Amino acid sequence: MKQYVIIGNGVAAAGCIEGIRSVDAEGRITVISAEKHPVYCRPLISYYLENKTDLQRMHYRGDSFYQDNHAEVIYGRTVSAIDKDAKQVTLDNGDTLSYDALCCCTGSSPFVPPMQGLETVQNKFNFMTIDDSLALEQAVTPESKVLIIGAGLIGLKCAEGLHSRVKQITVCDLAPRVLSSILDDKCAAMMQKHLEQNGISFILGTSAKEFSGNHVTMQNGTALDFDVLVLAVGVRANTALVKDAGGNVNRGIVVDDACRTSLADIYAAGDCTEYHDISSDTVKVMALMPNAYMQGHTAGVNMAGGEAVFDNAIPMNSIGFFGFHCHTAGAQPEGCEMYEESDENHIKRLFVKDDRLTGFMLLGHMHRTGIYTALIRNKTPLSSVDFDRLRIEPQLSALGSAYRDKVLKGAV
Amino acid sequence: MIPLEGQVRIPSGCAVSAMISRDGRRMNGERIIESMVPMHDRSNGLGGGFAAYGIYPEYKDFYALHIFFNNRSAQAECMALLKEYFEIVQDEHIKVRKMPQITDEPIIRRVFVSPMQSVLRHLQIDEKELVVRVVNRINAEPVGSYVFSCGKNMGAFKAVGFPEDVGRYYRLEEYEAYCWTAHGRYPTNTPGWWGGAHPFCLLDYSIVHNGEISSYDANRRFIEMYGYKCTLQTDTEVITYIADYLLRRQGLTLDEAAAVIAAPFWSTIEGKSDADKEKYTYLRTVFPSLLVTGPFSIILGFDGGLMALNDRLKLRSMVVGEQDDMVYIASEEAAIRVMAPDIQNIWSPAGGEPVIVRVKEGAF
Amino acid sequence: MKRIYVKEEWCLGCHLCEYNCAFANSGMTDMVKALRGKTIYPRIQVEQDENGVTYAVSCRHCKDPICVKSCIAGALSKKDGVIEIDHSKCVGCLTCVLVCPYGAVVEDGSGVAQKCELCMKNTCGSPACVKGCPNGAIVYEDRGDAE
Amino acid sequence: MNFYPEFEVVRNDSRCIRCRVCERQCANEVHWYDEDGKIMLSDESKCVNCQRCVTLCPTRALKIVKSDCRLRENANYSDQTIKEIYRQAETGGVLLSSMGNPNPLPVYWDKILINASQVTNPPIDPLREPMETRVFLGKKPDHITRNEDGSLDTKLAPQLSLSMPVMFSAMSYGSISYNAHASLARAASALGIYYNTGEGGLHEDFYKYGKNTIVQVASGRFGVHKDYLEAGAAIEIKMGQGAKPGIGGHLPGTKAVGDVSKTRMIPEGSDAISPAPHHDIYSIEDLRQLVYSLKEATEYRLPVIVKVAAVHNIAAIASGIARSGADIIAIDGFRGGTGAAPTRIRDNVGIPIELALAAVDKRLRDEGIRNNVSIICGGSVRSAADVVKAIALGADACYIATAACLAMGCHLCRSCHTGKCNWGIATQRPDLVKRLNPDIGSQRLINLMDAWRHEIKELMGGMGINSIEALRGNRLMLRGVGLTEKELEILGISHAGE
Repeated sequence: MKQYVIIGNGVAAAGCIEGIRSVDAEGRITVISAEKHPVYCRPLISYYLENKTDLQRMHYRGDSFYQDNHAEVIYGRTVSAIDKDAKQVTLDNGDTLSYDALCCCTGSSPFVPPMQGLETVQNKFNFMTIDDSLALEQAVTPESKVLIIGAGLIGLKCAEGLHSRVKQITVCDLAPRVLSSILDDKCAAMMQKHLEQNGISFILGTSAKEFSGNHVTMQNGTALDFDVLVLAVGVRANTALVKDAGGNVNRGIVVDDACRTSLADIYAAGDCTEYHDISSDTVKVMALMPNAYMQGHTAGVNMAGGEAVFDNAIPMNSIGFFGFHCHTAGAQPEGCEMYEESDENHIKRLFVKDDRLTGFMLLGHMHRTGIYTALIRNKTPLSSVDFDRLRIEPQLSALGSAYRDKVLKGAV
Repeated sequence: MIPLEGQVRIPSGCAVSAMISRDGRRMNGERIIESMVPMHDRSNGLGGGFAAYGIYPEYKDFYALHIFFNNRSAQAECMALLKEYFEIVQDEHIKVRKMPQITDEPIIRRVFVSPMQSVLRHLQIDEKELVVRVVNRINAEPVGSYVFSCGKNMGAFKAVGFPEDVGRYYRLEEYEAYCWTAHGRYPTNTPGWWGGAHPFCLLDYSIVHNGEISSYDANRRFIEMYGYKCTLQTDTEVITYIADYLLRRQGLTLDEAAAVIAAPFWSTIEGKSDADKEKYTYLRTVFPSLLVTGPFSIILGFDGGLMALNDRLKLRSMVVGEQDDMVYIASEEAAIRVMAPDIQNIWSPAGGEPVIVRVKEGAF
Repeated sequence: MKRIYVKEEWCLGCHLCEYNCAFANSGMTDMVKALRGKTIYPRIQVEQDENGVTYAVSCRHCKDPICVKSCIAGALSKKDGVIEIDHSKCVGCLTCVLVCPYGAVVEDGSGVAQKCELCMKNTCGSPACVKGCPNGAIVYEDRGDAE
Repeated sequence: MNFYPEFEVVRNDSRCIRCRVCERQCANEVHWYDEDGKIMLSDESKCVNCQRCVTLCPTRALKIVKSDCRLRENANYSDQTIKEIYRQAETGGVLLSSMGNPNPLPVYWDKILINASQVTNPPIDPLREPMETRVFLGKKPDHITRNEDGSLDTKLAPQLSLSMPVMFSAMSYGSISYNAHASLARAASALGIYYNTGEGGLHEDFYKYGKNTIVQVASGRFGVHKDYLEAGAAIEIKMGQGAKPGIGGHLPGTKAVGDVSKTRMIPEGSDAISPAPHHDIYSIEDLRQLVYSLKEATEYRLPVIVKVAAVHNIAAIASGIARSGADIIAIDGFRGGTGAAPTRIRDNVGIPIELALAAVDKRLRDEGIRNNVSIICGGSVRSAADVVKAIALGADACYIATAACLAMGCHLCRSCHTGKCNWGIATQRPDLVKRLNPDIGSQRLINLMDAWRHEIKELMGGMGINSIEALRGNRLMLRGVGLTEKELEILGISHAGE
């Protein structure tokens, strides 16, 4: 009976369990979970604050998930080392576990740059885990003034989550625009405007110069009082275990299409990894939930002796605030052409290069965008489809009758 | 006014009975009369009759015409007509026994005739056809003559009354036949006319029938295309014509004729051998209008044998008994047990399955 | 298992499937009450190609459903060949809309995602689009090609 | 001259959900959606009352009613008569109509009642006993012959074998759509009966249904060639049609498009005009020549049907045909349908099929030649009861076309000649043709025939008849009600109570 060990208990780990079980019904699976919660998806923590979900519903899988999959979870433990030669891991309590196949789903950790006086702030929080969210929930009151450092996905979702619970929210970021990693200036401006209309204040293009208790002074001189500080500057992949074991690591753990690390029988999946983005043909840490699952599943299948690859990863994000959504995917490579359509409530930007759709940004109108996403993912030559119609509206009808015959008259 | 027989179609329920010696032994009419007694309630006194085969050995080469005349003038007219076509060999009263149960008797004559060769040559027909034509003509014309039997070496005896009375009336114990059939009638609507009683005969074919056929008008309108006139509007009459048409005119075998009259279902034909499938399909294709539907059990008497046939759903009772050289057929087993008290072998033929009994070759 | 197949050669573009879908999933017993004066959010969409050919598109219940793999809330799952959505878990992130290659997952008008569940969760019993199609352009049958 | 529209569109706005199905489905463009008022509007002058919108409206918000705007009452000059005069005064043209004669002339089927068994004879339960409806059409021999070994020589003139005595009557590809033909062909095939090409040739896609196809040869000879003749199970020479006796046919060039023109072997867009007579048949002996020409061409493998309209001396005509070598006579009564006919002819020429059938059957029997031919009766056979009555009067089988069209969705709006059939039947417009899915069309035809077969069996069983051949010509099973002595005499039936 094979021994599988999965370090971490996030979505990648869940994918890994399901991947293993799709091939091997027998092998023993052990999951080492630092958090004392069954698997949940990190992005839900803001919805928790927003009351769109609760601790029970946040569970990524049903209550009997581990039981059904015959997986043992060791809660509240971390792995302190991997011995790749002995093929065993050592837990923080000194216990060891042998493995035939190991998967690192260690995720990422908040990255907090050094800021002067930060230690003087009492109410400061990260926003990564349920526990962070629960702590934040306790800390805020309807009179709270919240300062969020970071106008990225995490920071803004946190802002949305806290919005109805507090008096005032200010988000600051060094970048000159919100969601700078996924939106360009024009799109970011529309999103920022929408956020502002919902009562979120922004201080952009500058960073905190100095904290002093509940007071901050920005580099540009702006000064602000707050009650609660949320640090959402960024994350870093948790690569140490693999790196220490001698594995190949850059910004993330380097994995191939089969989610193998450079070490024998050691796989990695999820936010801790860096992998190939086919839309930009670069390797990067994408830290995206769908990809994490797919990587985990791929790793699981391969660990169990099956064959699977995840070779069409692209960055993509679906995010919305106060009912206003944006979908982005892929990249805007240099020299790409942009097709744009916009009015005051929506923007559509499609990026085309070398007869391929490489990326898009959509704000406001989110109807059937998966059809665009598939074009990127499948690298569909645009000359083979009716892109003129497709640009106007995502529709199967522009993809040719042979394609829709396959899709609609058969099983896909 | 109640319409006369022939003016209206008269459905009726009935009793039938028959006995035949395969060895050709001749038997008097006692037992066949007795066989009708236990089936008394199947008749209502409005018709009974018998057919007997082999009763005129000394006149076997002549057509024995049994004729009812309403009166002397009808008789004279009819005899004059007959003389145009036939040589009259013998013209006599049929002897009867006067009895209170049988009343309103017509003049009943037996005339043995021989077709005139010159007539046959002139009309370019055979003698049987001549007999049929003349008989049809006499019977179709309402002049008061009715030929109720016209075969060779056979004869029908019928009257209004219960069959057992009719048998005694005609003194059938004095006739000796190798084959007897009998009929008791339960018409639902008739003034009681002697000619309407069964058997119905044409040439040596005689039919006794129990049932009411639903295909009547389809059969009638078809058969009338071929020179037959269904003057009586009875099932028995049309069945007799069908038998004559199929057996004599078309030359079908008894089995083939049975497969027309009580055709096997298509579903049954499907299951048969290729040769049979072809044969039965052919017969049903060629003679669809002669399929007889509705309940019937018939006994067709002919020269040298008889055939009993039920409708293909067997909607009427009919049982057959066999003992030594004898075969008995009747609507009810009780009738057979009267004729053959210690009989063992009695069965009920399936619907549409003909029971054909032939007398040994040369024995009659 | 039974699946929905689309026969575009018989689609009349009447859009009744969309209305029947919206009604079937409205939870109401009267179509007028359910749909009159309202914008409908059907789980099936009639498309028309450049030649005027129309056809309806709804969830294909894929063998390898990327929506299920992408759902951040674990609200989407595949059970007995049917991809279901647990509306109580859905937080309305619309990642499923972003990933469905057929555009078959859509927003329901209230912010959460919805998709065809073959009318297994409503009182219709079998897909309303199929039952209501006047020309047999949408069929629900077992062709043995589904998982 | 403008008239108030004949029909009114009544829209119950409190039920209308603005789904616009009515708008999308009306080829006559009666309905449209007004974006400003967010309301459905309609132009009733275009409405032909085909009921497409009514049928498809999911909330039953629509109905079409006859307008009550009438000209001043006049028992002599009806509204219809007056409006026709206006139209002719305006256009100088012959009035055209479609489908069968709608006028209130006597329907004899409805004055004939069927018998049932009681007491003296048992009714037969078709659920328990076999009940046969198979029919063979074709010449029956007068005498059987035997092989040398004494077995029956079973060779017969060619016969059509029908699982039930109903067939789909001639409707040409052109007058009706490809999908209508596909529906008829597939249904006939599944049912073990026949459909009829009409005078439009046989589309190459339908050669595979040849075993169940009757190919028609009409005066225009459109689509007739050797392969066509050999493709079918029987050949029908069309001498006349009940809806328009004495005149030919006319397929407007607008319908002679694409495969229609190819199948008819005429140039695209050209009018297909069939002459009134066959120009090689000016007498009965000419008919005999054509019958035998066709038999020669097909090596005597196929029965030849001669179809005639029921006209005054139909019995004598039928007698002539029965002696012409034809295997089957099809008689088409004056209520038969058509894709287009001059109104005056449709409504005034010909005689009722019931009388024609009875007269023909009687005449052929009187002449002793009923076995020479089978008789098919057509021209408004509307139900299983009509079929049973027709068979009992003497028909071997019935032709149905209007009923078949109804099964396929026709709502008898009688606008076939416009080519804009909203039900996809009498049209060649691809978007409309598409509305008849042959999967559905053929199934509905099959259902209809299955239903009729069940009803025929029930009626037969009631009469104590368990095979259709025992019903044929069995007029004793019929009684008339409210008919004159003369009518009864012609029908050869007694009055009820007799």
